[in-house]
Amino acid sequence: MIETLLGNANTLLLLACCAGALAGGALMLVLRQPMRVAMALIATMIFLAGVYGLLGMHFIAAFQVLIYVGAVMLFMVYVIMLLEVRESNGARYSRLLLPGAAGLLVLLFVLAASVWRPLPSPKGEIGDAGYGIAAFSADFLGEYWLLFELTSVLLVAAVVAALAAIRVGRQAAERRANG
Amino acid sequence: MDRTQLLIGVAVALFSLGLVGVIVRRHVLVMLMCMELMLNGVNLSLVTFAQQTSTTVGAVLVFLIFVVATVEIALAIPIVLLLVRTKRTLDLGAYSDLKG
Amino acid sequence: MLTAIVLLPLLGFVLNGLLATRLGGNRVGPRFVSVVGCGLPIASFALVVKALLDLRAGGWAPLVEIAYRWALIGDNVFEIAFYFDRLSAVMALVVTGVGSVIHVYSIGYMKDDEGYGRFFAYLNLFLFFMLLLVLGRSLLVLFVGWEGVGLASYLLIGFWFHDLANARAGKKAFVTNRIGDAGFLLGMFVLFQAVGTLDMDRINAAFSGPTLPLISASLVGVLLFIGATGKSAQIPLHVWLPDAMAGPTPVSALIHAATMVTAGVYLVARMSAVYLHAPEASALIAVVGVATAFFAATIAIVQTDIKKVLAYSTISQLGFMFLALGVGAYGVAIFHLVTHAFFKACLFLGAGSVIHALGGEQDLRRMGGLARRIPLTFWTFAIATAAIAGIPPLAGFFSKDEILWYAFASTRGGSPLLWLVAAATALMTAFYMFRLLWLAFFGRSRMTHEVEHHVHESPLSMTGVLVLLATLSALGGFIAVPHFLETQLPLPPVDGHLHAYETPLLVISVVLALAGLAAAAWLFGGTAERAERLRARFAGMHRWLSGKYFVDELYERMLGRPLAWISDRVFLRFGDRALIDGTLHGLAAIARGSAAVLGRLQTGSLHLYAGFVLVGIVGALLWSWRHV
Amino acid sequence: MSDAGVLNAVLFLPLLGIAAVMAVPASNPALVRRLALVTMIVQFVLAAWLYARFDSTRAGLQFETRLPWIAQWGVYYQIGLDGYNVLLVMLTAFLGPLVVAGAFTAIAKDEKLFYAMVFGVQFAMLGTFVAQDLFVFYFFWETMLIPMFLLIGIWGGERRIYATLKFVLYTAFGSILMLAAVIYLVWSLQKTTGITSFAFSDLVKSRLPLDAQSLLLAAFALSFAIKVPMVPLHTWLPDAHVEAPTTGSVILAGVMLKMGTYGFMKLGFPLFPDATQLYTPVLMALAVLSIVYGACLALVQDDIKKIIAYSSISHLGYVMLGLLSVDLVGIQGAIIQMVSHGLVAGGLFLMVGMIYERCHTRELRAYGGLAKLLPVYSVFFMILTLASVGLPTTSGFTGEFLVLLGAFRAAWPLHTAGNDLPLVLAVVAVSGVVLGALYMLRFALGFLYGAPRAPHQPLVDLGSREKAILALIVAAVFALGLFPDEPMAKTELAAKSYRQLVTTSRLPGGTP
Repeated sequence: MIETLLGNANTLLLLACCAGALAGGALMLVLRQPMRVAMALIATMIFLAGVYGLLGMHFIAAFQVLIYVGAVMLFMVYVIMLLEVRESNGARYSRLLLPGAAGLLVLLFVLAASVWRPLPSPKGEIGDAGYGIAAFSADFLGEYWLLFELTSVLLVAAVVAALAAIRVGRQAAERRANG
Repeated sequence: MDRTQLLIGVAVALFSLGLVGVIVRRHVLVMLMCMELMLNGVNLSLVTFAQQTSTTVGAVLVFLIFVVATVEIALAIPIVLLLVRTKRTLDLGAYSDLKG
Repeated sequence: MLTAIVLLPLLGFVLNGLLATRLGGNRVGPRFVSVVGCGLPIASFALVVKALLDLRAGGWAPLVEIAYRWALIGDNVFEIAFYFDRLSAVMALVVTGVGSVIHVYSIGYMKDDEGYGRFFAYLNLFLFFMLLLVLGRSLLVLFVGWEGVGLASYLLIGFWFHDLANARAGKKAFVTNRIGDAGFLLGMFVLFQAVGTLDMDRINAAFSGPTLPLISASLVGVLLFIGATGKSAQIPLHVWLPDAMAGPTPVSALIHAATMVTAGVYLVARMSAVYLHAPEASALIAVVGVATAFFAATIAIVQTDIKKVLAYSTISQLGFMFLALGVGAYGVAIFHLVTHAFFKACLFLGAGSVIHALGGEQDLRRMGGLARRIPLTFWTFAIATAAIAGIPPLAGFFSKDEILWYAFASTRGGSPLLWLVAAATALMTAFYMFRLLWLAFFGRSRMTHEVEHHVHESPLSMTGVLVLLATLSALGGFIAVPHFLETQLPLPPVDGHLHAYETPLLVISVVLALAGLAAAAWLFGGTAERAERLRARFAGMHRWLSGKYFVDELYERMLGRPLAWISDRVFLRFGDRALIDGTLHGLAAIARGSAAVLGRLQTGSLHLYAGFVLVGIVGALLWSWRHV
Repeated sequence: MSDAGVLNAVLFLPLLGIAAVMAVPASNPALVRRLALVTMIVQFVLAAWLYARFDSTRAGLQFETRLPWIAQWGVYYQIGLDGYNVLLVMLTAFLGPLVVAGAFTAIAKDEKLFYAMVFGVQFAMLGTFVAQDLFVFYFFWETMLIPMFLLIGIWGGERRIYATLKFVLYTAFGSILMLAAVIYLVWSLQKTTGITSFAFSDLVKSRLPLDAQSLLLAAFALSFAIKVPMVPLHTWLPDAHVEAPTTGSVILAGVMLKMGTYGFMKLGFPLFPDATQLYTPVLMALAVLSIVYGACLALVQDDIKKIIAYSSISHLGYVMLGLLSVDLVGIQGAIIQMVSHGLVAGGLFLMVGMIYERCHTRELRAYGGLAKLLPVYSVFFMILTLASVGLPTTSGFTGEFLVLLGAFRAAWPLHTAGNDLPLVLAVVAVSGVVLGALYMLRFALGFLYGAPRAPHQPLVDLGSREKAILALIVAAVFALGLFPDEPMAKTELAAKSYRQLVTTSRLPGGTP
């Protein structure tokens, strides 16, 4: 089966991206500094974006980069920088390190085993998406418009909640200040 | 092994890594990022199936997950800030106020 | 018109109750109270007379007056209707007549009592219910009156409620009556089941008709008699009447001597058609009656409270009436009821006058020698005493003698034995009544000094009534009540060969009465040291008698305490608290415990929770292997 | 406005009241009170108008409203008046203003919420009565709990939390079972007849095998018997009454307890006639047990509220007895007894509240000779006590007399047929008359008579507001005692239909 893979450069690329993503994920567990962890995560995401692209889901790849890397991780990094100064380097791992590691092995084994069971064979070739952004957005705004609206509601709620949280924090701070 | 299995394998691997990360790391932000990693794993699996069966549902879900992830962070960060303000540490081992 | 008779006293109750009590803020003075309180009963007395005349004009055909329909359920009709025939006429005359004069008497007796208005309101209320009782056509109406007079007596016994003992006596009376009423209710139910109506004329018709209802008349009779024992203080429910003397004396005269306590007699006489078919029930009535008469008389001999003596004599006389009913001489029973109403009312009011004169003193041991001080009271009291003792030609003599005769000779259960006990009772009656007379009015005064010097004759409103009643108890015997009622309540047949005994028996009863008089005079004349010696001789017996055979104590032991014990220990502590609530609290505790155990898992460590997630995923997947 | 409209107005007026009360600024409690009272009075007037218009010669529903609610489940918003509920609706509407007026001085803490809650209970109770669709019925039945929970939990006494939890857990437990039974019932109806409907009129067409009927009856009966309450499911009542504020007690005793008996009469027994026939001896025994048990317990209580609470258990035992003696007289008596108990117990609780406002204790021992201290109060108290004892001319007598007569009429034929149990039970029930006198007069004795004794002297006697409240109740008590014919005429047809439903078997395969 190696031959079949070697037959195709795309496949190699795909493999590479997957490997990269996995490597990033693994690194996240071992690196001490949050900033570096963040970098590893970003790497992972970009690799995944690559995977999506190779699968032909270009728009999702784009979103991946834009939203995740662009928005979320940026925010994260910013916060890390904000907080890092007062963060004294505590212990890296929780008491559950060894159980966690063991759990990881068990989980991987179980998951792999369950993945290994035969799956329906793929349709079409690598690189050709079943559909493009057009079809996607048509469906998204047609069939799933309600979900779309709900997401907006969710976002609004999130903003409100964030504001509320901040306010609570400020009040708490004042109360502490007043003693 | 065919491609789908490979991708799903990667997906579950990422998911597991993220989960274990949440378990073993103490740093709040790191844990948050590990959760992101889990989400990415899920995304990958969704995309894979969506592409394989060439239906839009998976893609839509992925999109929704993006939104959820954003929201999650947007909420998590202020909370983290509050925690830090009260406990002056990012070490989650120090937080066990919800002990039953 | 019958409705008016009944409603007039109610009007008095409403007026006095609203205007002359603290409920209405005492808007009117005692004059208004007296006028309303006495005027309306007298008015209804006049109406009763009028009704009687109408009755005669109508050839003694019963007058029926339907007030309104109380309820119509399916085809069962419950009507509020009034029924006026010879029997109701006699009863109504007694009730309104004696009632009215006692109202008048109360004007003087209660003059300076703070609850003057309340008293008259209650008296009128009582009169209302009593008239409902005697004029009601259906057992339902009768029962309404029945319970109502119970209420009135409850209120009046506890009239001076600041002393808890009085209120307790009232409660005792009410509850004891209720026991009887339970039996009464059952009797009504059985009758309704059998006859399909509660109208007493219909019931009597059904029982005197050719085809009897498919029901045991004796069952009905006994059940109704249970009600009668409660109201008329017969064994075993006689215990309330002596305590009822806690009420003001006019109340004792009106309710607990003349009218209410005779309701049971009226009931049995009214349902005579049923009892004619219930020989067992009648026998029971006769036995209970004579027994009550006897034992009450024995107790009366040793009582030292003037009202208690009269109370037990009342029970005893009621026993005589029931004896008459038991042997089927219903008319005679009513006759004795009437005469008894006269002389017993006179006696009670005389006693009231004595108490009034002595400023509340009721103990015979602290009286004596009153004859000269309050002559009018004395003479009236003496006449009434002679009447109840059965001295000819006074009222009591006639009625009691007829009772004795029928107890001996009636073919409906009369027997020499009954006569014997009754005669003995008659002897005792004469004895204890004259003992009372001697202790109170003769001999040297045993009064304390300050009581002594303000002894005074009662005002005219009281003495006038006394004179009137004394006259009635003197001449009342010449009213031929049994004859008047004979068409409605025929006297029991007497088999011929017994007629020979009639005159001897009559002589004997006169002798007995005089013997009682003599014995009392001999024992208590002068300084009653003979009585003292007698008492010393029979100390044990005296303890039993003065202890009233300890029936109250017995009931308390047998009923009161067990009930309280069961309610408190078994039902409340064990049943409610231990058993039911205990179970519930146990369940609650289990829930709480398990919650505590599960709560341990909530360590608050996020890592651990994530670990649970991991375990969960693994478990789920493994499960899926097996099942998907 | 059509009559049906008026009925809806009566039902939803309380919600309007909630809105009105909530709109008023909390700074103006006087206005809140006035608004509440006015709303209640309007409601009563409307209800009285309907009562007057109610045609006693017509069987079945009147003033009916039927609108689809959840059509695909066959759930309809269906309400209406019939002989079953007309008197109870009247009672509820009658007690409403009195309850509100009675709370004026008693409630100090956030009155807006309080009156809102009272309206809430009123709404739910009326809804339960007028509902003609099982879904609607259950909806209101459950809604009732919430405001009651708050009434006891917020304005109650010291142990209010315990009491309110006990109350809610008991009732909720019953309701869950009832819900299961409801679902099964509707499902089986759909399965057998093909009709998907919650309407009572359809449900009584259902045909069920005996075992299913028994289980369903058990579920319904448990839920209703807890509300009644029947021994041994009664222990929530004393605690709830003692801890509840006066208003709560009045609502509870006045109306809410009738929910249970009403449920039995409207649903429990008619829906499952065969099971009812089968278990009548057991239920009847429980009813008589309640009569005696409640009376005995009332005999040994020192807390005046508890005395009345246990007396309620005893009195509702009579109602159950009347319903179970499937005899016309007994049924009518039961209905009257429901109303009578609502008036009498409600009135007594109001009076307890009045004395509690003055003296702040419920210990019977702390009182004595009130007849001297509070003459007017004592008069009213005496009247209500006697009504509770069941003295003739009061409503209590009408109820008890007819119930006992009915029970006896039902028992006698069985006795002649050789089955003595019902007769024995009837006789025992008659003994309750004596016990009733015993405990109520013990109460009155310690309370009114003897040497004047009360904490917080001097006491002021009833004010005009309180006099008015009690006068109304007493008037109703006497009206029902002296002239029960007219109200009973309104319920006669319902009683007949109840008897007919309970006595006709509905096993599968029987002739319809």
